[in-house]
Amino acid sequence: MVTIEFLGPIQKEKISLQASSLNDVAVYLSADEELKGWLESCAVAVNDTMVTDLNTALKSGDRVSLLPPVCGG
Amino acid sequence: MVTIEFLGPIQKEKISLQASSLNDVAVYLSADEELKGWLESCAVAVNDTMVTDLNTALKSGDRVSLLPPVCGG
Amino acid sequence: MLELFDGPVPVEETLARWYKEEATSNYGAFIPFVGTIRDEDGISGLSFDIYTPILNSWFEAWQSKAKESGAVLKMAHSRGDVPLHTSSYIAAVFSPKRRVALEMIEEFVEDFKASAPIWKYDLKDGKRIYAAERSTKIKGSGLLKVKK
Amino acid sequence: MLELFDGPVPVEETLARWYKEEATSNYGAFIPFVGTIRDEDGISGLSFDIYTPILNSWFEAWQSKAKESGAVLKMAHSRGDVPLHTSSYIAAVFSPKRRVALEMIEEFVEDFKASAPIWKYDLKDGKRIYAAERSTKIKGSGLLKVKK
Repeated sequence: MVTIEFLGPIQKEKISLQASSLNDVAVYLSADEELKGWLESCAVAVNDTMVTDLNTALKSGDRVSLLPPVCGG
Repeated sequence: MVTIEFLGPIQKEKISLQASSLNDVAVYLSADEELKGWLESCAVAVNDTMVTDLNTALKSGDRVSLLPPVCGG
Repeated sequence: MLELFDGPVPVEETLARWYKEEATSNYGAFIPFVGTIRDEDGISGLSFDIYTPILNSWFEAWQSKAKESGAVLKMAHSRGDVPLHTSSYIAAVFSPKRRVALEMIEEFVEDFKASAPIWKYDLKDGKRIYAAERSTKIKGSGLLKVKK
Repeated sequence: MLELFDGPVPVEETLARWYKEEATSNYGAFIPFVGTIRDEDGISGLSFDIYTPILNSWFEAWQSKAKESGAVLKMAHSRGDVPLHTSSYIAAVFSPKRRVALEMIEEFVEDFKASAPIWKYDLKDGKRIYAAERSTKIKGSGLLKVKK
């Protein structure tokens, strides 16, 4: 199982699911109406490291984070 | 009479002389061995306003200042 | 050094402390950037969420980059609510020479705005409203959007 | 505001005072540049001569330029001797937005170095030696050199 967590303004509890790559996560989340809009604006981290490849492999215990548009300062 | 004053590192007392333009000042100062080197590195102000024209007219009481290379901060 | 404060950053104290910390490190230039909450659009303040693990690694990457130029960076940021006319942010660079410091503070602050995992909210009419229009997508955003 | 100090600039106090002065002026960005005397080339400190009338008019011209961008500038500088690891200079910009402040602090500091009527001396072996090699000719220099 991997955990998906939603950071900042995304008002959504974390999710656990079976996934062997980020692509599986993308397919799963795209069915979620609540996340419409967020998927195209969010960056992604796996275990707190930013990733940019949808083929990134996942193993049990991995943590995937969605980071919406930022504005510090 | 106009007054010529030497700022910063130029170790020289002020001078008074008759001059109707900056050009007169240039001719006068170029005869001064002590000022060799300074004339080509100095900028010039008349009555505390920077000037860049050698034809600048001078009248009695005017104050000409020589400003050597600067390094603030 | 990255410092987080619940509420406003104590600017005078933080600047003084940082200046003292590096007083004998032989840095010729010190440039802090201080960000203060402006009174605009009828807000009573701003509020911030921070995701610390990624903020720390973002900051550490910058600190390594600074070190290559002989410089050092410091940063302080607020969490939670920050009222009007108080400050939410200080970023600072110390470096031996001024050119490195002038260039680095600009790059650091701009990358901070584009990449640091911090989310801003307007405090308005008792509500906390995500500042979506002023926010920037992090590089690589949209990865999980399934192409149709 | 242009402030001159005999000896080192009191950095912590000056930054705190400036920050307080503009606390409710609704500037979103405050960037001071602090210059500190580095231990190098065996000097025991630096020393400065300032020609105040022209420094004031140089500063006033910059202040007017800043005002056009909705910004305000402050500057503090030392006169006379300044020991190692103390500071001789603070230049600061306050502006509503960060881009103006980041660009202006850089231009202001660079023009200061090239144009402000301040002369620097190394304090070394009990002597006060004009820092000729590190100095910059003001624009228009050489006017009085008679062409042969």
